[in-house]
Amino acid sequence: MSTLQPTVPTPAALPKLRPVAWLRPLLKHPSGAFGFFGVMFFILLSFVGPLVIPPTKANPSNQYLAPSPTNILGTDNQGKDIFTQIVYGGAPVITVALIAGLIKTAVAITLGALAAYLGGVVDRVINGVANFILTIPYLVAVTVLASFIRLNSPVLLAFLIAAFAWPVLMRTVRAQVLSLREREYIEAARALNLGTFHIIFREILPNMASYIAISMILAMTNAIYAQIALITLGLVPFSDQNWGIMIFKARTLGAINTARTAMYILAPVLAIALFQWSLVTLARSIEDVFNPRLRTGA
Amino acid sequence: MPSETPIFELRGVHRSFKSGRQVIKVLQDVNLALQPREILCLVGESGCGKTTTGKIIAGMLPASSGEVLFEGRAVAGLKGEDFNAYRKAVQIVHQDPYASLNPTHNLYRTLSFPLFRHKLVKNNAEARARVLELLELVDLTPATDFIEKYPHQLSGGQRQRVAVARALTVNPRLIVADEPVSMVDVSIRVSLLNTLTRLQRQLGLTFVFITHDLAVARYFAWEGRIAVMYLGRVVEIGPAPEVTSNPQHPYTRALISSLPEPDPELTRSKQRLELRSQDIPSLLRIPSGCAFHPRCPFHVPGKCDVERPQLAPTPGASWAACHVTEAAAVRG
Amino acid sequence: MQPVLSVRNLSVEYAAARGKVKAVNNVSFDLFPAETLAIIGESGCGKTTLALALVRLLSRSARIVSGEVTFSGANGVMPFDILTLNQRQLRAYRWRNCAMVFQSALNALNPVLKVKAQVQDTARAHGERDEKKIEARALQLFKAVRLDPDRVYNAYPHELSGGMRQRVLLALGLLLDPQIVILDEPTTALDVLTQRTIIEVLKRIKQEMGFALVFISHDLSMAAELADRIVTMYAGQIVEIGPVNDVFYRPKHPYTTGLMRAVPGLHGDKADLISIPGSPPDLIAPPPGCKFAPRCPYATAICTQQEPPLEARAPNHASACHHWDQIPILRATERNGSDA
Amino acid sequence: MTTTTLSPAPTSPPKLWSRLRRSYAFRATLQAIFTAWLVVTVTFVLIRLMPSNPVDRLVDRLMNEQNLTLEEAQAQASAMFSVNFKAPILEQYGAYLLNLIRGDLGVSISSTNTPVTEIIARFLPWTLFTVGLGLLISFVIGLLLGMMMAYWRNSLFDLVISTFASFLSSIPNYLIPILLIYVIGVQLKLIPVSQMRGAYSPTLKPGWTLEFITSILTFALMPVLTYVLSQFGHWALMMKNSTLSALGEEYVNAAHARGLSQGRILTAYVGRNASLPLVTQLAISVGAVVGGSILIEQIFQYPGIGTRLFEAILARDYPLMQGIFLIITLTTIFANLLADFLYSQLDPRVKIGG
Repeated sequence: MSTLQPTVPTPAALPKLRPVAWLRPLLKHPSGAFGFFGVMFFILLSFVGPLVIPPTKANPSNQYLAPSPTNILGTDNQGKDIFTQIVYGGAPVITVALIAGLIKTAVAITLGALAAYLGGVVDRVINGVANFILTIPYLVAVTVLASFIRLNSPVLLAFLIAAFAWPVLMRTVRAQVLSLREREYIEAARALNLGTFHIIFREILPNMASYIAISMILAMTNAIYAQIALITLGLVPFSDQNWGIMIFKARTLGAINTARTAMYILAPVLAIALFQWSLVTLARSIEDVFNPRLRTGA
Repeated sequence: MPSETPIFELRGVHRSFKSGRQVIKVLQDVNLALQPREILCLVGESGCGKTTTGKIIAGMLPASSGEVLFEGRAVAGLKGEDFNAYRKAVQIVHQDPYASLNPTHNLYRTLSFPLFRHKLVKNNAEARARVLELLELVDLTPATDFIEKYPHQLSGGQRQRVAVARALTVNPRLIVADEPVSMVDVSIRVSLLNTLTRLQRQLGLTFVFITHDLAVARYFAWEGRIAVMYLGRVVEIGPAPEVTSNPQHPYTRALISSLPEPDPELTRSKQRLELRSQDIPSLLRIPSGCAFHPRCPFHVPGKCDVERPQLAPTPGASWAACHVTEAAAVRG
Repeated sequence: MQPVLSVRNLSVEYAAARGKVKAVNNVSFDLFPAETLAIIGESGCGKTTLALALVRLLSRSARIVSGEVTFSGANGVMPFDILTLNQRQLRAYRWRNCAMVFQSALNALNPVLKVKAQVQDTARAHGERDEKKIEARALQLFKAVRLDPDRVYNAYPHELSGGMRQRVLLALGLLLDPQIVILDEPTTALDVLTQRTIIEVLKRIKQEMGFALVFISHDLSMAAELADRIVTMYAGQIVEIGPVNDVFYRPKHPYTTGLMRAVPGLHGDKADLISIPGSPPDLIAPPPGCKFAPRCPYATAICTQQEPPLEARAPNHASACHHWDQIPILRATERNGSDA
Repeated sequence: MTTTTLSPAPTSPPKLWSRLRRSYAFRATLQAIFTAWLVVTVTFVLIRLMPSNPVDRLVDRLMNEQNLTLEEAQAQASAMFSVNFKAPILEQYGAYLLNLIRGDLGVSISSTNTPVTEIIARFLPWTLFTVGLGLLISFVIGLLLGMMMAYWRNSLFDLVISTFASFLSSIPNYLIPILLIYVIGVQLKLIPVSQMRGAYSPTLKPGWTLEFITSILTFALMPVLTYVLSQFGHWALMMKNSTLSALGEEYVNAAHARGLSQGRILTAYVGRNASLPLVTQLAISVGAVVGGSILIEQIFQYPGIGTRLFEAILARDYPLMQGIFLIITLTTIFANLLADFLYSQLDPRVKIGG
C-alpha cells in the first residue's frame, strides 16, 4: 500500500499576484520578503495543500518511520504521515486565528477611537474596563473560563481568545488617535464641519492603515498562542485535526523522550514556531517600511 | 467706529483648563469686537492666551464663561443650519505646514471634500474646476501642476497656501490665522503675507492674525489694529502703526524696546526699558491686580498690585489696561 | 592679527536615499580672538552642518570630504588641524578649547540627572576632580547669566523653564573658559524679554572673558544686535562675509540684499517688502555656476556657467557674485540720527 | 517605666495628609488596592452567575457521586467554599470578604479537605522563584544585548542577535520546553529529563545545606532557562529600539560636545533613559509570564502554582481554582506596584514624595 507521492503545487500554477503598490517596497526589504513569503507559504500549504495532497490513513506497520522521500517528516505512532498531518493541521488554526484577530482588532480600534475621540466618561469607562482586564494574567483568565464553557465551535473559541486580548491594543490605538486628533488637519476638518464619520474614517484611520495591518497580524500571533495553549491543556474538544492536537497527542505518548519518536511532536512545534516568526517578521518590516519611527540621525 | 454690528465679539470671556488637580486660568475677561473686513493682530509671548482666543473665535473651543457672539448671536446656542452657516463663515489657518495637510490625500481630495460636503458643487468636473480656481487664487500656478500632488511633494510655503485655499473653499467671512508664517523661511514669508493681504482686500475677509512677532504684525495689520496680550489678558489695543511706534502699556513698551531691529546702528542705540524682574509668573499663580506689576518699572504699590486695571483711553491713540497711563490720559 | 580658527575649503556631504547631499561646499573663513561672527542663512543653507563640522559632531550619515580647520590656542600651543585629531585629543579639544551649545535647549540636558551632576560630569571629563572648586565656578557663572544659583544647581532639567535651561547651557559652556563658543540659534524658542536678557548677558560676559563667539541664526536682527562681522550662507556656500554695518547697509551679494529687503522692522513708514522668488536649489544635483542664479534679478549667462569666487569687494568685505558692483547701496553712511 | 521621648512634633495631620495624598507612591498603592478589590468582587460574582455555575455543578456531582440529598450536598459544598450559599447574596459577600482577609479561601475538593491557602503556600513560592529569577536574568541580558545591538547596529553581531532574538521571542513560550527537552535531554543527554520530578531530589531534607540548594537550582534550571529564552529576545529588541531613539536625543549630542567619555555617556545618559520604557513594560509582562507558567511547569512536572491550577481546572476543583486565580492576580497587581515604584525611582519627572 504505497502512499501517494506528495506533489507540491508549482508556483506557476498560482494566480499571478497583482503587484499591489505597497508590496514592492515591502519585498525590497530583506526581512519583509522573508516575512511575506513565510506567511504565504503556510497559508498556501494549509488551504491549497489539502486539495492537492490526499489524506493519510493509519497503517500500524509504518509506525514511527524515519523521514524518507515517501514520508518527508516520517510517520507517527499509528503510521500516519506526519507531513500530511501538518498540511491538514494548519487551516483550522489559521481560521480561528483570523477570526480572533479580526474580532480583537475591530473591538480595539472602535473602542480606542471612540475613547480618544469622544473622551470624557466614555474614555474613563473604556479605560477602566481595559485596566481591569489587564490586571488578570491572560492565560490564567482564558484557561479558567475555558473550563466553564463548552468550546465546540471555532467562532466561540475565537471570541474567548479575543475577549481578554483587546485591552493592550485598545490602549495603543487610543494613544495614536489622541495624537492624530490634535493634528491641525483634523481641526481644519472640524472647522469645515465635515462631520465625525468623515473625520474618523477618512481623515484619522487612513493615517493608521499600516498600523492597523500590523496590529491585525500581531493579533493573529496572540490568537495562535492562546489557541494552541488551550488545546495542549486539553480544554478544547477535538473536532478535527490541527497542530495543537498533534502536540497534545504526541505529549501524552511521551514522544519527546526518544529521538525516534520525537519528530511527531517536533514537526507541529516547528510549524507553529516558523509561522509565528514569519507573522512577527512581516509585521515588523511593515512598520520599518511604512512608518519608520526610528529616524535616528546619530 | 463704524456702527455695523461686529461680525464677531467676545464679551468678558474667561477660559481655564484643568491639569491634574490644578486649574490653569488661560484667559481672563477678554473683550474684543471685530468689524467686518477688519484686520486684528493678536500679539504676545507664548502662554499669553492668544492661540486660545483664536480657537474660541474659530469655534474649536468653548469659552468657560462670558459671551461669544457671531453677528450678534451667541455661538453656543446655534443649532442645525445656523450652526452650519457659522461654521462655514469662520475658518482657521494653522502654523505648522507639515501638520496642516492630511498626508494621505492629494490636493484635489483635500480641497474637494468640503465642496461636496456643503453641496457647493454638483459633480466631479465642477469640483475640479473650482479646485483649480482656488489654487490659482492662492498663487499656486500653474494649478494643473499642483492638483494631483501630495503634501510631501510641496515646500512649506506651498503647503500653507493650500491650507489657505482649503479655508476659502466654503467662502468664509472671517479667517483666524494662527502664526501662519512663523515656520516659513524669511524670503518666502513676505510673499505669503502679500497673498493674504491681497485675499483680504479682494474677498473682503475679516482677519484675526495671531503672531509673537511684532514686526510681522505691524506689516500685515498696517491698516488694522494690534491687540497685545499678557498672561491671558488684553493689555493694549489700537491702530498698528500707533501701538508699534508710540506704545502706551509698560509691557508693550518693554516689548518694543527689547526687540532687536534688522538695522545695526538703530538696534544698538535703542533705549532699553529695564524690568524689575526677569522670570515670567506661571499661569498657576497669576499676580494679583495688574498681572504685570511684579515686573513693571512704573509699579505703584497699593494700586497696581491690588486693583485690576480695565482697558481705558491713553495719551496715545490706543487703549491700555494700566492705572498709570489711564491717569496720564485724564491729566493730559 | 593671528586668527584663533582658520577654515580652508571645508566640504561636508550627507549620504541620502537619492544620493550625496553637498551640505557644505568648499567653505573658507577666519575667526579672530574675542570677535563675534554671525553666520546667517535660511533653513537648509548648511550653517548648522558647518558649526557641527567645527567640533566634528556630525551625524553618522555625514562625512567631511575635504578641508582643514586649524585651531591656534592663545597660550602658545602649536596650532593643530582639528580634522586630524584622534578621539582622545578631540574629547580634550571639545569644551576646553571650543564649546558648542545646541539649538533646541529644551532637551539638551539629561532629564534624569540633576544640573549639578551634569556640571561635575563635564569638569571630570576634563581632569578637574575638585568638586568644590567646580561648584563655586558654576554658581558664579549662573549668577552671571542672572539665574538663582543654588536653586538651579540642585534642580532637575524638567523643573526649569526654556529660558532658564538656555542660560544654564550657556553657563555650562563657559565652565572651562574656552577660547571659542559656538551658539546654534541661541534664542529662537524664547520669548522677546528672555531673548533680550540673553543678548545683554552675552555682551557683558564676552567683554569679561574675551572668548571668540560664533552664533548661527536665521534672524537678521540678532546678527545686527550682536555681530562684529557677518557671514551669509546660501546652498552650502559662503556668499558674503564682512563687517556688520557694511553687510547691512552696503551688501555686495543679491541674496543678502534680498534678505535685507524681506525682513520687516519696527520703525519708519510702512516698508514695502520684496520677497525672493523661487526656492533654494536641490543640493544633491546643484545647478552649475552660481547657485543663486535661478532666483537672482541680476543673473546673466556667465552666472549659470562660472561659479563666482569669494573675493574682496571692499576692505575685508568679500562676496561671491559676478555682478556685485550693480547692487545698489541700501543706505549711504551712518544713520542721520532718527528717532531712537 | 521608660518615658517615651516625644519625637519632634510631626507636621500637623491635614498638611501631612495633603502631602501624602499628592505623592505618587500613595496614589499608586490606592490604585492597586482598588483593582484588587475589583478582581475579588468580579470573581465572587463570576462564580455565582456563570451559566453552568460551578457551585451548582459541584452540588450535582456530590449528589450523584456520593448520592447525598440536595440539602446535604449544598451543606458540604458551602463547607468547601467556606461560604453559606443559602444566606442572602450580600451576607455571603460579606462573609466571603471576611474570610479572604482572614486568609481562609475554603477547602480543596481534589486533595480532600486540605485548606486552599495551605496548598497555595506550598506551591506559590516555587513559581515566584523560577518566574522571578527567569525575569531578572532575561531583563539584564536583554538590556545589555539591546544596547550593544543599537551601538553596533547593522553589524554582523546586530544581524545575528536580532534574528535569533526575534525567532525566540515569537515562539509561544510553552513550546520552548519541548525544544529544550529534545535538545538537552534527548540529543545532548546533559540532564536526565524524564526522571526530573518536583522541585528538589526527594532524598534530601529541606534545609539551608549547600547540597539542598544545588539540588533546587538543578531542578529549577529548565523552567528558568525557558523563561529566559522566551523573554530575553523581547527585552533585547525593545532595548535596541529604545537605545536607538535615545542615541538620537539632543542631550546625548550635547554630552559628546562637552567631551564626556563614551562610557559615561552610554551608562548615565543613554542607558538610564533608554531603560525607562522597559521598566514600565516589566510590570505588564509579569502577568503574561505567570500565565505561561501553567503549561511550562506542567511539562517539566515542576511543583509550581501553575501546575496546581492546571490540575485544579482538570479536576473542576472550584474552591482551589478560585483561590489560585485570586492569589495569582493579586501577586501580579503587587508586582505592578513594585515596578511602578521602581520606575518612579529611576525617573525624577515622576514625583514620589509630597
